[in-house]
Amino acid sequence: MARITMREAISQALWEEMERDPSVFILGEEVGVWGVTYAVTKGFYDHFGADRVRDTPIAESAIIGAAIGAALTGQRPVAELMTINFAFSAMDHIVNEAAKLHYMFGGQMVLPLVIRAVGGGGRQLGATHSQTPDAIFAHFPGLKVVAPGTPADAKGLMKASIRSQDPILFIEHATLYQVRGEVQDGDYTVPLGKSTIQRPGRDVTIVTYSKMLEISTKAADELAKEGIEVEIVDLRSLRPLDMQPVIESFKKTNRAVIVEEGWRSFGVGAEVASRIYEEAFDYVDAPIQRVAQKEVPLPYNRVLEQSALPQVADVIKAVKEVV
Amino acid sequence: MARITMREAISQALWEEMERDPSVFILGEEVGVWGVTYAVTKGFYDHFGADRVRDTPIAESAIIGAAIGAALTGQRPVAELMTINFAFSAMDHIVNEAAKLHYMFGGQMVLPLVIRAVGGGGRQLGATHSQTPDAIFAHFPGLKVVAPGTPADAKGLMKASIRSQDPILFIEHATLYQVRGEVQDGDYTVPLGKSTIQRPGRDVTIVTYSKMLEISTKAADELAKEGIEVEIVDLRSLRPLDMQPVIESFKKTNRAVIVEEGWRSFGVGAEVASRIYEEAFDYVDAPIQRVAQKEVPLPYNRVLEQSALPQVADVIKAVKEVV
Amino acid sequence: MEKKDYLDLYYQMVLIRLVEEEAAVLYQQGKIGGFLHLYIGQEAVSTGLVAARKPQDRVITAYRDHGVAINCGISANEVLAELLGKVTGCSKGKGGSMHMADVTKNFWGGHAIVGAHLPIAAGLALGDQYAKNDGVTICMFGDGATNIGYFHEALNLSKVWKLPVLWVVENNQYGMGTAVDRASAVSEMRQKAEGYGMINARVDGMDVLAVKQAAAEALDYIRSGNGPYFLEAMTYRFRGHSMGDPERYRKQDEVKKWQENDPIGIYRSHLMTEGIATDAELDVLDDKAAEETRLAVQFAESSPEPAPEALWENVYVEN
Amino acid sequence: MEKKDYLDLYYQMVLIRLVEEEAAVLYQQGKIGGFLHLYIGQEAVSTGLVAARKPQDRVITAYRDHGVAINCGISANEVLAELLGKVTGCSKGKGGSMHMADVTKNFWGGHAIVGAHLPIAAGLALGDQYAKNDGVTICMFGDGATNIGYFHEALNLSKVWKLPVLWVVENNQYGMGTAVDRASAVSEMRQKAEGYGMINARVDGMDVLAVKQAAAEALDYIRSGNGPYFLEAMTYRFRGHSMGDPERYRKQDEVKKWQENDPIGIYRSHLMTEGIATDAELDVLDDKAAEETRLAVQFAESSPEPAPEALWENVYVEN
Ligand SMILES: Cc1ncc(C[n+]2csc(CCOP(=O)(O)OP(=O)(O)O)c2C)c(N)n1
Ligand SMILES: Cc1ncc(C[n+]2csc(CCOP(=O)(O)OP(=O)(O)O)c2C)c(N)n1
Ligand SMILES: [Mg+2]
Ligand SMILES: [Mg+2]
Repeated sequence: MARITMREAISQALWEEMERDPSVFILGEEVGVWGVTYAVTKGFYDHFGADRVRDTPIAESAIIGAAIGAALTGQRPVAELMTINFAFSAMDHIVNEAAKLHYMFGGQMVLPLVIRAVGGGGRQLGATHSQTPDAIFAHFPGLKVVAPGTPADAKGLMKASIRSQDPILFIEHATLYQVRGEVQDGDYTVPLGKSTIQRPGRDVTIVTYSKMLEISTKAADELAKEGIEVEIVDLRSLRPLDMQPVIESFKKTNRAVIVEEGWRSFGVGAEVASRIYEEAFDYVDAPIQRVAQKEVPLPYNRVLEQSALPQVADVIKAVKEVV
Repeated sequence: MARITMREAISQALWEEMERDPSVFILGEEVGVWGVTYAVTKGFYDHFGADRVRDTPIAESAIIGAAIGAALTGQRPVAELMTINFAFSAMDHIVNEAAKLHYMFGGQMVLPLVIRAVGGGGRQLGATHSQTPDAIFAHFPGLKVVAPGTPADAKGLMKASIRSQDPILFIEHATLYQVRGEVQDGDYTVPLGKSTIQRPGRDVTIVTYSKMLEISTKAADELAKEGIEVEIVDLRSLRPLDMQPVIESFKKTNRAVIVEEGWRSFGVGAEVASRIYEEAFDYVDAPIQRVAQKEVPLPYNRVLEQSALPQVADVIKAVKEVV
Repeated sequence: MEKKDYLDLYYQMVLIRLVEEEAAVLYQQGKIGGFLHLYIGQEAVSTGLVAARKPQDRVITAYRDHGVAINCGISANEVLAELLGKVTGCSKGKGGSMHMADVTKNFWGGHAIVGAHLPIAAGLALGDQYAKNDGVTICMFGDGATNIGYFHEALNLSKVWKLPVLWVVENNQYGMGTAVDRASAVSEMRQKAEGYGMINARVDGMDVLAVKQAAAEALDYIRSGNGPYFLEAMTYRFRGHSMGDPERYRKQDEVKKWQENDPIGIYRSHLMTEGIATDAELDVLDDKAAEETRLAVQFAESSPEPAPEALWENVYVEN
Repeated sequence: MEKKDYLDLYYQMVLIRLVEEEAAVLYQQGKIGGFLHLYIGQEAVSTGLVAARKPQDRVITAYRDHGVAINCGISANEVLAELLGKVTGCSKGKGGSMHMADVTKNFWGGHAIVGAHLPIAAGLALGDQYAKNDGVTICMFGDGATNIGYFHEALNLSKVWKLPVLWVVENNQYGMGTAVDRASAVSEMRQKAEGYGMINARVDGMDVLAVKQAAAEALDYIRSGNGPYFLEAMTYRFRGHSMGDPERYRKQDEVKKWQENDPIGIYRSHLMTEGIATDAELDVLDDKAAEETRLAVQFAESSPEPAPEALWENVYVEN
């Protein structure tokens, strides 16, 4: 066991998988010489060389397209999108190619592909650089969408993703990189498409993932002081979406709050709430609450931006609505 | 009053607006000489000329980007995406530019822009050409998303869209073009962002839009024979999403089925269901049902494709679940 | 080249032609759905290209893919079965006309989003370069596809990384109803390669031997580690863009002029004037191709539909 | 050009330099958030370009936009206020460093998605062409932006439609940490214009008068109805890509070499050797710029934050 940051956890996963399997290589903007905007692959270029840590032109469609092609030949590329906002510049290759080739050609094409994308707001980067559009990628069958909230999950899920035969969008939250957590030593994986209880509690179920796990945990700590015991379910993957732990928890608490960083409408909370009502209708004691981003493009001004993002106070308020 | 097709209705709206306002022009692939894959602008090129009916290269980002720029100068471009599947090839310009410029620059940039996109499945075009990804576009504040289900609404909403100062994604369903309906004579508009009751009923509320209005209506006819009176609310716009008629209807029927053509997870039904529970929790008598596309990339084979798309029988079954 | 090789090229072109003419009929009968883009008139391009490849060379193209599918070794049976959406089709009936492939024959499809397969082709070549294989990826696309951003990103990347890829633009002079000059800044596609400092050449796409020759030279150049090569094949599609194209955008005599320039007719007379084959020998091949096509239609029509469960198969490798 | 015009160019460059040096300090103090991309070293490019434009000419650029914002007439007050996210900023504090604009001064921003503003620039030019105005759109972008598909689609469209747009690539030899040759198939950006058959030229981006001259010629050419023009300005950024750039990718002596080539220093000595201005006169301008900057910082710091309701304003024109 060691206490390391999310950045270190993901970096370790990539490093160990590259050591283990020569078919794994990295491509993306500034992943090599510079060592990545977020320093996740710092040192990789010197150790693994230019062939396995490939700096690309600024051409997102080419990055994802090339990764798809290389994956089709049996290699295991890890393509990095500097931020998920640039995924829109590779949208067709993500949702029309990566997500569909295996199905469309009757199973003969296999793409062991990981697309890393750094997401999230809160750093005053303005409307085009601060998005959390996770839900729209999770809308596409054929793609798997993973978004860890702890270093331990990040490492295990990254290893599982690299070893998977399916195309995976792996979303990392920029403001989680420096968050620390216990990570077991040695090689391990965390299964894709499995939600988990991150904090046990009996009164209310909070369903969340990624950065909002941190916010929800802080809220839970506050609420605990008032005697409200929150159970937190971390989705970890958005597609496939594993509702079992959510439903089990909900059948116990009969109350739920869903916390996501992205916009509320057509977001993650809508899907999770709908499924709870569908799968545990008779257990509902109070309207399920959604805590999400205000529906505006994120402004640059710090105060305005923070006022648009879900805060601990918003989660506390929502929980009190349902208990 | 005249009984015309959806194709004629949209064609009339475009034609009349171009006659009325010289700042309106059309650009897109094959809109001119060919007269469009779906013949909506057939005859426009000869009448309005190459300057106002502009054939473009196959370059979706350039089509939308150019339309954005022209709109910023005060013109009113109507950009056509041959199908909504190609919107992924212009994704950044739709969700990062069109949807954000007005906000991001403090209101000084104004984009009176209409993006027409033909959507929908059911024509054996295969996975990349048969999508109904409407929900993902509706996720972005700053963009308005319109999707008419009748010729009358199509004409009125198109005129309202062209006269609007905001960027609008106008989604037309390919298999609705030949559907006929009563359309009032002369000039009229239908307000953007307003849902409407398309069919009154007392027992169950079906919330739907676009092509699924047709499917839902057929289901309602069948159910009427069994004495089940369905009220159908047509959303018409997905953003802004007008829930008022939905809530009013639901408070009367206490039962709802949401019918959409797109994939179920993270789709339109999830948002609508969540809002009904949030806004009319005490009126819920039965779990709200969602009828949607099976979560697979659409296959080419006709039988398989149809088995993945929502059918009249699926709607009937869902309605019987709630009554 | 031995006689049988010459005759094989002829046979392939005739087979493609007959299979597609049958496909047109089946489409009219409503037995084929969706879009059907015929390759008729362009057969010499894919036939010449594939004839020049080695087994380790990968081939990838756009949605106008029936011809190259057959050149790559997919049987007429599997092609027609796929068009009819049958489980015996090369893509199990899930792909249809625009999505044919057989990766065991190194044919990687059949892609329907214009230009989107170019970055993927760069990736196939990257895979071979990374694995130190000496395979070359042959990527075919249309003149219209050269105007989309994917083309630019793929060509630039291939040059920067010296990827083993042969870019082949089939300049049939129209992208749907849009003539090249109405959509492209330059009329000669090869000039676009200059913007990437990429070696390029132009070839008569109606002359199968010329195409084979040009492709062979290009493949040698690439296989020797010189990086990508850009080849422009001048050709023409004799039919509409897809079934049901009103063809308002071109004159009938222009079409006629080109049809007299039929790649199969040209090659047939070449074989005869060069004394490589006799009229009779070629007639035998025509009959053989007709028979193969007839049986293929039977095969396709009598093949079973995919099972209902097939809907749920192949969404993921690991569920 | 009259003396005051010469001095005005000098003043603009000095003001940009001082405002950005202040911005760097404010960033270190944590008063500016997000990314801050300094234009220091490249001032002669935007200054020369904008000096050559007519009022009806539109200007649009990428996120490295403080300099051109000032050249276009946005005050140091509004620039620094925007950097501090204040309501008095040119974008009301909603845009920040990467999104400055003032459409009343025909400056159309400030765009943060690399290359995405090129199709928009084509559209601005299309708007003028459609309205039969004689305005030209000047679109600036970096060397790295020439590798993305948006560049290709925009340049091709502009040539096909003969749009009145001046494409200006600021070749500062790096896209973040990636040297031109590691990302681009060709080292000379102007060569890319050849792929579109587009007239092009290269100019020393450290020489403000050379840039102004080159821009003036290009604008005449375009305004006369000849269609787009491609101009490559050779320059260098003296600072990191953005604040906090480790700069592992370039040698310090390379940076030094270029810093000795300071566009402001070059122009200053030119003005003196040509006897256009004296040392003393220029010192006065330096002091004036320093004072304007000092007051601008005060203005920005003392300006109010946007009201909370501003969050909900400008999502749509019509709610
Ligand atoms: C991104 C995208 N935009 C538009 C289309 C619609 N479309 C299909 S084929 C085609 C024309 C392509 O022309 P070209 O590349 O010359 O190939 P050809 O049909 O001539 O073989 C168009 C516009 C598409 N499939 N994908
Ligand atoms: C589509 C997209 N991909 C990546 C980025 C991240 N990014 C911001 S600036 C930049 C480098 C751009 O280099 P260049 O065009 O040469 O402009 P310069 O910074 O040198 O002025 C990159 C990769 C982005 N903003 N947009
Ligand atoms: Mg063509
Ligand atoms: Mg640069």
